[in-house]
Amino acid sequence: MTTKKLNIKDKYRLLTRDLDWDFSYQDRKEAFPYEEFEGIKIVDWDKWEDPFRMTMDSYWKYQAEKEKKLYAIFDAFAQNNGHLNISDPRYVNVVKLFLTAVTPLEYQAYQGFAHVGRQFGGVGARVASQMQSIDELRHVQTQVHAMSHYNKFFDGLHSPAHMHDRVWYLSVPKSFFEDARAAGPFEFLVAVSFSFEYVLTSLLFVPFMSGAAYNGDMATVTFGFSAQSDEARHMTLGLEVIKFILEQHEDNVPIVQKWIDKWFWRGNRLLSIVSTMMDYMLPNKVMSWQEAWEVYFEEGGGALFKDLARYGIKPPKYSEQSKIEKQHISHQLWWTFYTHGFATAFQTWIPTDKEMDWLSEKYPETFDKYYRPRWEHARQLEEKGERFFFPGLPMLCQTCQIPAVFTEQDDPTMTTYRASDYKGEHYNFCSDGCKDIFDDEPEKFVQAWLPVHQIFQGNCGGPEVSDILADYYQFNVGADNADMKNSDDMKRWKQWKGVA
Amino acid sequence: MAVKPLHEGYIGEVKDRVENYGGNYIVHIGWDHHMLYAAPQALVLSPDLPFAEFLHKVMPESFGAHPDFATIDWPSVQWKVDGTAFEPVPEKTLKELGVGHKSVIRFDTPGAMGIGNAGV
Amino acid sequence: MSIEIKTTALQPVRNTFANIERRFGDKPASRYEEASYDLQPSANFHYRPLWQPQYELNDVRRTAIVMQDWYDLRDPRQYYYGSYVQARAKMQETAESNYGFFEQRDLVSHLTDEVKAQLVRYVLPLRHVEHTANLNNVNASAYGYGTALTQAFMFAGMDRLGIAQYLSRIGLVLDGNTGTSLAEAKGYWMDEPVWQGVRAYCEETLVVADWFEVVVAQNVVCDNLMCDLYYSQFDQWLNQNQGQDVGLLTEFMRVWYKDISRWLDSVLKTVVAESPENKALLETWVTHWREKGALAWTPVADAMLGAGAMAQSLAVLDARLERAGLFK
Amino acid sequence: MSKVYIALQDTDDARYIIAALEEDNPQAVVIHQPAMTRVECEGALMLKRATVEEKLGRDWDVQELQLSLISLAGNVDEDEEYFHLFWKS
Repeated sequence: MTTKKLNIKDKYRLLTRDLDWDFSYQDRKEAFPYEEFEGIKIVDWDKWEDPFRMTMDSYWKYQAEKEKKLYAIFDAFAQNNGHLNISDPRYVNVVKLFLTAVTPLEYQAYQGFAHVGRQFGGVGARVASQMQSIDELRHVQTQVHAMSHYNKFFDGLHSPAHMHDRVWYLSVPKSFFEDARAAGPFEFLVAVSFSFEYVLTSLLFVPFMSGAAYNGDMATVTFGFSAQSDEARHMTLGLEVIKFILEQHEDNVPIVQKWIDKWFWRGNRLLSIVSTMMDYMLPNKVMSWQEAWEVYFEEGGGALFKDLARYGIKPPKYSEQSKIEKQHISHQLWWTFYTHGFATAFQTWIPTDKEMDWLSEKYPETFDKYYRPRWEHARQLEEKGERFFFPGLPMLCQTCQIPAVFTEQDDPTMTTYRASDYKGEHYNFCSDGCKDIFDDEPEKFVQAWLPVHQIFQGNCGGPEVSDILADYYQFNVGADNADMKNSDDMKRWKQWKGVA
Repeated sequence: MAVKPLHEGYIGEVKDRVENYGGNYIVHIGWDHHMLYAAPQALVLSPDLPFAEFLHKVMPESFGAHPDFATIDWPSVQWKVDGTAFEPVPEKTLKELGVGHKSVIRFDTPGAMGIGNAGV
Repeated sequence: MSIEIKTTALQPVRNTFANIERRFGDKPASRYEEASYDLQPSANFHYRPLWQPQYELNDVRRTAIVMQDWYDLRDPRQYYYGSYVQARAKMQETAESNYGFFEQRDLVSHLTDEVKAQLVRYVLPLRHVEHTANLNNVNASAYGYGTALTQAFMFAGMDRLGIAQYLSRIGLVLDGNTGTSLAEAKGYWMDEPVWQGVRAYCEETLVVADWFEVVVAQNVVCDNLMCDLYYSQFDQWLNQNQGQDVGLLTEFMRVWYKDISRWLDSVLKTVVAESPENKALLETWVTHWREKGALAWTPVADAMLGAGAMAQSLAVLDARLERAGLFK
Repeated sequence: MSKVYIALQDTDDARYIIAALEEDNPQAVVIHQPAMTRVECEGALMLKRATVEEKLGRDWDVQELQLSLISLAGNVDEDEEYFHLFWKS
C-alpha cells in the first residue's frame, strides 16, 4: 500500500480535530452549558485555527527536554549556593514579591484554563486551552522549585499560597485573576490569553528575567526563559482567539472591545507592581519602567492594534492615560510599600543617591520635581531615628484594590478620587478606568474582599496590627517585614560575604 | 449596564455593607497636595462623632506627623465630603455634615503646599 | 576562602516552606511535596462565578464526597509536572520507535483482512471514548479540590488526548494516511448499533454535575471495563490471530493502564477509608454506573470477542473495587 | 507595516536558527541582549527548515523551535517546512 505524505495541518486535523461528534443521546448544550450566555456568537468552531499543531507525543518529548535542562540547573544552583552570586541581598525581595504575587496567578491560570478547556464546544479551542492549563501548572511548580532554595536562606518566602489568599497588597493580583475566572469562558480568554498574555505579559517576563540576569539570579533566569517558550505558544493562542471570535460574527466586536478596554486597564493596574520591581527593587537596573512600557506596550501593542483595526477594534480605552502614568506609577507604588513596610512580607528601603540619580535621568520630567523630595524627607527622618510609616490603613480602590495612590493626569500632587453609588452603598475608585469597570458590572464588584474593610470587620484577627501580621498573615514579624538595612537577611548576607 | 450571568438573579454579596461595622462607618480622609501620605487614610468612626472631636482628636493622629500640620490655618481650610464642599460646624456630627459609610472627607490647606513645596 | 564559607556559615535558615513543615516535619522536602501541597487558593474569594454563583471559585461542595483534607489523596507515583512529562517522554520514545518500526517494516501488510477489519470496527472508535475521557479528567482537574488530586487529573486528561492521538495513528497506519479508516470508524461510532450503548454512556458522563461521580463513571467503571476488554482480552485475540504486531502500537496504552491504576486505586482506597458515608455514596454510584457500563459494553464485547468476555471484565472490575474496600 | 520579532534563548541551537533567519531574511536586525537574542524585521520573518538543517548539519523539526523560543510578535503560520511570522497590515 502506498502511504500518502501528510502535512502537519492535515495530520493534526485527523489526529485531534475529528475526535468530537454530534450528540444523539444528550443535549450538547447541557454538556457545554457556558458557551452562549456572554452573547458571543460562534457560527462554526471548525474555523478555529490551531496556533501550534502540537500532538501530545511531541509535547511530552519537548517539554521533558526543557524540564531536564531546567532541573539540572536548579540542582547546580542549590549545590553551589547560587544565591551568593546575586548582586545585592535587596534583589531577593523581587523574588519574594514574585513568589507571593505572581506564582499563585500561574496557579489560577492553570485552574482557569482547565475550566475553559472543559467547557468550549470546539475541540481545537479545548485542546489549546488544556495544553495551556498544564503549562501553567508547570510554571507554578518550576517557580516553587526555583525559589525553594531562596526560601532556605532568606525570609519572607515561607508561605506564598497562604499569604496570597490574605495579605493586603496580594488581593490585587488575586482579585484580578478571580475576576477573569469568575467571568464566562470567552471573557476569560480575552482577559488572560489576549490582554494579559499577548499584550502585557512581555512586560512582566522579559524585562524581569533580564533583570534577574543582570542581578546574578540564574535560577530565575532559567525558569523564566524556559517558561517563556511556553508563553510564546500562549501568546499565539491569545491572538488566534481574538481573530477567531471577531471573525465569527460582527456582533462580537463591541463585546470584545469592551473586554479589551476592561482588561487592559485591569492589567495596567496590576503591572504597576512590576514597575516598582524594575525601577526600585532591582539593584542593577535593566531599563526603566517607562522604557519597558514604550518598547513592549506602545510599540509592540501599537503593531498589534494596527493589525486588529480591520475588524473594527480600537486600542484600549485609557491607553493614552497610561502614557502619562508611566512616568509616575513606580514612584507612587514604591513610596506606598516603603511607608507600609511594617506590613509587607518583603523588605523596603530608601533608594541610594546613585539610584536617585538614575531615576532623575530616566524620569527627567517627574522624579526630581515630585518624588525626590519625599525620599529626602524620609531619609532625614530615618537619620533622626523617626522612620516614617503610614499612620493607619489606606483607602482601597473597589476594583483594582490598590490603595488610592494614583494622581490626576494634570496634577501629580492630587489624588484621583472617583466614586459610584449603587443600591445605597458608596464605592471609591482610583481612576476612571476602575470606575467604568465597576459601573459596568456592579453586582460582581460589590463582592470584592477588600483587605482593609475586612480588617475593620474583625475578620482577620487582631485588633492589633502586629497580631494580624503574625497570626492571620503568618509573617515572622520582625524578620519578613523588617527594614532592609536592619534585617536578618542583611545580617546573614554580610556574614556569608565576610563583611562587617 | 448590568452584569451578564448564566442565569437571572445573580446577586453579589456586599461584603462591607454598613451593618457589618456595629454602628460605625468606614471614613476616608485625604489631604490634598500632601502626598507624604501615599493614599487617603481609612478609619472606623462613629457617625455621631462631633466634628470638633474629629478635628481635635482624629486629625492629629492621622496627619500630625506632617511638618505642615502644625502650621495649618484652619479657618481657611476647604472641606469636601464625597466631592461636595461643606462648612464644618464643630457641634454637628459627621453624619449631619453629610458623611456616610465609606465616604471620603477631603481637606485642602491653601498656602501649605507640602514639603519642599512639592505637594509632598 | 569560599570553601570555608560554604562549610561553616551557610546553614539554611529553614528546610522547606512553612506548610510543608507543618505537614511533614522540619526536614528537607521532596520536589513532589513542595509542588503539590496547599497551593490551591482556599480562602477569601472575591467574586462568585457568573456561571455557577452557588459556589466559590474553589469549593469542596462541588462533590458530595467529603474529605477532611483533600491533600490526603497523595499520588503514589509522585508526579508533579516535571516528573510526569519525563515519565511520559520515556513511554513516547518507545512508542515512537514502535510506530516507526511498524511503518518501516510495513507490518500492516502482514495483517489479515479480518484483523484489519476488527481494528477499524472495534479499536478505532475508542478514540472517541478517549476523547470523552479527556474531557472528564479535565473536568475533575477544573472542579476538583486540592492540587495533589487535581494535578493528577490534569495529567490523566492529557494522557487520554495522547491515547486518542495514538489510536488515530493506528488508523493512519491502516489506511496509508488517507484518513478513510478514521472516517469509517467514526461512522460505526455514530450509527452502528453495537456502539450506540457506549456512545450514549459517554454522552451521559458529560452531563453529570458531581465531578467525583463523573470519575466513578469514567475512570472507575468505563476505563476498567474497556482496558480489560482491549488491552488484555483483545490483545490475546490478536496474538491468536496473527495480529500480535499490533501489540507494538498499543504498548503505550498497556503501560499507561498499569501506571494510572496504581494512582486510581490509591485514590479510591483513601476516599473509602475516610468515612462510611463516602463508602456508601461510592457504592451507590458504582452500582448505578456498573450496570449502565455493562449494558453499554456488552454488545461490543460480544461482537469483538464473543460471549463471556464481558463477564470476565466485570469480574476484573469487581476484584478491583473490593481491593479498594468497596462492597465489603 | 509594523515589525515582527522573535526572541530566542542564548543557546547553541539558537545560534544556528539565527544564522538561518539572517540568511533567509536579509533585512532582519539581530539584537543581542543578556541571555537572549532578538531578531526583528519589518512585516515578516521566515524561518525555513531546510536552511536550519543546512546550518546545523542534521535533521531539524520545526517544532524544535519550542526549545529555544522566548517570545514573539506577529501572526504565526507553522508548517513542517517553515515557521512564518507576519503582520497583515
